[in-house]
Amino acid sequence: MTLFQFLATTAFYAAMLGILIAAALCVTVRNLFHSAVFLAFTLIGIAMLYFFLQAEFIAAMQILLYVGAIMTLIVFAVMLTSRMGNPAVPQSFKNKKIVFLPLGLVGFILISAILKTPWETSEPQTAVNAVTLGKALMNQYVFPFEVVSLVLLVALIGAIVIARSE
Amino acid sequence: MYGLGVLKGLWVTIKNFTLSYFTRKRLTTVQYPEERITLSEHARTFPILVYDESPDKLRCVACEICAKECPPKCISIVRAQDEAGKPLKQPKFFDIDYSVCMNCGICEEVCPFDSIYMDRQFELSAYERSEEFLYTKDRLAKSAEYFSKIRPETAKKVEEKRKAKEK
Amino acid sequence: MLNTIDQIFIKAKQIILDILSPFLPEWMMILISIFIVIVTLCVFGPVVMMYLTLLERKFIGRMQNRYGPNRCGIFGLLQPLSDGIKMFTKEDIVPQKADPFAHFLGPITVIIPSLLVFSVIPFGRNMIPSDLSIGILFFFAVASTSTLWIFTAAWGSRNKFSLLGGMRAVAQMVSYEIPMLLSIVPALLVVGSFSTVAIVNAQEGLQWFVFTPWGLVGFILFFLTGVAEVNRCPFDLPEGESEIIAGFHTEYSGMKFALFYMAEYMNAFSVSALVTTVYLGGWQGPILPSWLWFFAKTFVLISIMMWFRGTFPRMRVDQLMGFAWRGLLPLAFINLLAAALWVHLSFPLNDILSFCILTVSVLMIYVANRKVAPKKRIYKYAYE
Amino acid sequence: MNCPYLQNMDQQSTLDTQRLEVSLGPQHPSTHGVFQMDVVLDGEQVIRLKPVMGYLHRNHEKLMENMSWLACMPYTDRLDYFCALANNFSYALAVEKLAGIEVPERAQYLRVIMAELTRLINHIVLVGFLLNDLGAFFTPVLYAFREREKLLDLFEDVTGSRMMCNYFRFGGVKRDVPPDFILRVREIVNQFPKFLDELEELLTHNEILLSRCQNVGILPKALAVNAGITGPVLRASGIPYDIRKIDKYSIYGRFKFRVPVGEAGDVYDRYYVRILEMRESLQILEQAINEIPDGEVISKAGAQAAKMPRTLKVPKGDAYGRTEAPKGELGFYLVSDGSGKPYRYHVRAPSFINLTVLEDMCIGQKVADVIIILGSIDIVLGEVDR
Repeated sequence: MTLFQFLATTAFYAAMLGILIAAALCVTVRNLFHSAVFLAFTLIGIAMLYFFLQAEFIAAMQILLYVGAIMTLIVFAVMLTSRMGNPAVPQSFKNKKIVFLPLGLVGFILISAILKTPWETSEPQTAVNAVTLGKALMNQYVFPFEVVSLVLLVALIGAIVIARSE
Repeated sequence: MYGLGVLKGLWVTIKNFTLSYFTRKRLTTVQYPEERITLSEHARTFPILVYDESPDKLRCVACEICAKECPPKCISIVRAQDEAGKPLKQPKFFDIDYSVCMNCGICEEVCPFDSIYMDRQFELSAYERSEEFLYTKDRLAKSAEYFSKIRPETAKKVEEKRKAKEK
Repeated sequence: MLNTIDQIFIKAKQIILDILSPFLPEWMMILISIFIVIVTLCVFGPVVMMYLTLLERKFIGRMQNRYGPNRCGIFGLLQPLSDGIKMFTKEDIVPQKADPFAHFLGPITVIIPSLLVFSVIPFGRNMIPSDLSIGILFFFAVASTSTLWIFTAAWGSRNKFSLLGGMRAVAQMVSYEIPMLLSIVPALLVVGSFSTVAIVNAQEGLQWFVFTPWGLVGFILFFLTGVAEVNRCPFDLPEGESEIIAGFHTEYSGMKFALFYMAEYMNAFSVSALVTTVYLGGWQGPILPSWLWFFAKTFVLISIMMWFRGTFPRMRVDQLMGFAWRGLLPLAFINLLAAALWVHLSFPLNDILSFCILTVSVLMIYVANRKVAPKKRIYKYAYE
Repeated sequence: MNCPYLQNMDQQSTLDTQRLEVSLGPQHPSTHGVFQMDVVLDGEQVIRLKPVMGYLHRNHEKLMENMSWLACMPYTDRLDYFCALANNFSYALAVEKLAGIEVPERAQYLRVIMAELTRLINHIVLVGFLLNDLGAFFTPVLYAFREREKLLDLFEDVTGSRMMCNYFRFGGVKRDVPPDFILRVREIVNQFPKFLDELEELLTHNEILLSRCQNVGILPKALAVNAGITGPVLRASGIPYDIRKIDKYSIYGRFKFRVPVGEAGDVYDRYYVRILEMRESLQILEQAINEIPDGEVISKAGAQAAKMPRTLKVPKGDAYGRTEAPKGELGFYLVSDGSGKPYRYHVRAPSFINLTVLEDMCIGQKVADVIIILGSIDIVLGEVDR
């Protein structure tokens, strides 16, 4: 186990730990805007995981789409809904204690399922990079590709119709 | 055509850029402390008192016309008295508050005895506002040679007028 | 001889490694070589930024018939140093009502993308910090996050002007990202890979992409959208001084403001570097060493950006959006079509065909926006 | 910032974003001085705008009530500190009308030359600062300042001070001009059009400027007339009202010059009408230099009043003297009760009155437009707040 593998695995686990912390903070923090920022950090953490697994194209797409576009949307939504005046939106959450019961239950089920399934860790047959993805999209999966673009088109037109009414 | 105006604008700025290396007309900065602009004859900043021979024999006779006529009332004069209490024809105190004076030059016009004129000195910064800008008589007094150095023509005219009056 | 000058930086790094190798274990050597590259980038970034500010102030100064800074150092060369010291010593005020976490987070997260982006730019022949197979995509992925961080800074400082600036920044950067990506796609289409080194190698000798019809249109498109993406004049609405004071960085002072200032200039440098890489043949050039060519082209593009700053007034928000959606986006799509045709057909036909497609489309877009375009007026005189 | 005035907001529609109350406060980079606008914004759109003035109130009019007539003259320089000589002109005219003092020919010509040079300064500085509000990073302002320096040096040689000239006296001017004055003015008049052409080449057909300024902040004719707007702002809305042509005060009747008139009344018209006005002022200067006679520069009574201000007897009564200052009709209404001091001294400041229509022009415009509309009205706070 040369030093590099050791460094690589520790970095990998560090990234995972970072994601967990950011996700936990994103849920628990009181200020709406802070949780949006922590969500962005979790997404970037996931992109770092992809980098470590040499799936660079997916990592770049993850950052470009999630953090670049969707997070901006979420932050806009956060800004427009909460009253701009006061800093934190009050979250009323009286009885914190009883939440641990369902949480524990769900956690137990998940962990047991993870431990039981046989993860086969074989090398991926074809190196997944932009070129192979592009060919697959255009050859085998051209139909779903077109349907998705149709859905996006409908969403676009819907947005314009709503905005135009003002 | 749509984009032409934008290009002409770019042309003007780059022309100014290149020409600034060749003609002084396009590079008008005067490096102040090293180079200085020569002020003209009539440039005026703050009033000074002119004396002929010695600083304590001012031309001023303390008639207080300038104190009355000064718009912001920044001149204050106290007439001198000899021991017997008879008022003399010169000021005991004559101070101008330079921080109040707005260098309008009216005192110079109304003074019948050619004693108060506008100086050209503008670098008068000080650390303290109240005392340092209250110019007393001795700080105001400037010799006639200094006056004729900074304002040659007016000094010449004043000399002819004084000679004519003495005759 | 020429080759040694060309590879001078790689040789220097090799010399350092050779000196150190007897003393350190083998795995440490790899870390050190990576470390050298990172240190040079982190030093190179701020130094470029400092002297870009000086270049801009002197260049615009001369445009305005004045000298520009010439008091610190001989020709004002120490001016960036004194600016840096001033930024260090200035008090760092956090407004009382501001949201401390977002206010603190703003400048840090704005500077990270502008530094990360340097890692995929080929500064010279095999002088690229990390040759990713998805170079261009990595550049855009990281650059697109800065929208979010600028908005964090605007929202964190809890001030009405920075809020307006933040909203404008997000609207502008989102709507200029699409034409920017699309103006790059023709070059990728021709080269066939994302990696910046492959793009530069495809432009051998003097066959820069800018001399092809679709390349010229792509170059102009990419340069304009790059200027908008970096918030420089005439698209500098997010920090419109005259309207909303300093936009998203109104409430920042001291070192935090210096980070914003540095991020802006480093982004300007990296966008012009990318434009040179993709359309002006990166470090390809006849005689001079490769990195000299690269820096010469990048500085020409940066001085054009500064030239814009000295000349143009600012666009209004809705005109800016109109320009992006009605002007640049359709042109980008048609340019993509023209490039596809160019690749498909043989030599004489493809240039002519793509050239006339592009000219026709530019005229059509111009006619379509005729109604919006302002008209010239003639004025009457009374009391003739 | 919840200022009480804007509290009673009408009901917001469902899709509306929350209204933003911004005070483009006294400390704002482009309010040309200490001037505040409380703006209610819906996104970028302006819904309501309330100008707040008075930050630079120096009690000018009350102050003048215990100053002698001559002592008021240097204070008029400080009203609109960009064109001191234009203020002196209308104050001198008002007092001469009240006291019935004649002005010799040469002094009339010198007054017209000085007034028109001040108009040049005011208009190029305005164009420069309007472009600065539009975002052009100081380039037009510095070109304007390059030309203004030449004129200010000329003022320094003639009047003694660059901006606070205090050069006009009742019955003429304070002192005759230096011998090379006519040469220098001629050189400026020949060289100025070249500068104007270069400025126009940089600005007038610049597409960004055209699209930013056209159809923005439109001032309809009727509103302009009813609100008592005067000066280039009125002429840009299409009404050819120029006091130099109507009153023909001093010797303006002898000069042949035209008055440019816009039609849309938006920011672009106000900008371009001022550039055309500068060209007309150059025509006036041309004719004035050629026809200026020799002779005394101040009448006998005027000289005596300047030398001994106490002896100036202003009969009981009132008078209103007005001139076409670069910003509009600048009028002085003086009431004298026979003592050496004015009983009532009122200044009709054009900037103050032109400011009253700011809200009507800004409703419905964007935030960025509010700044350039304010810039295009050309206000100077010294004159607004007095």
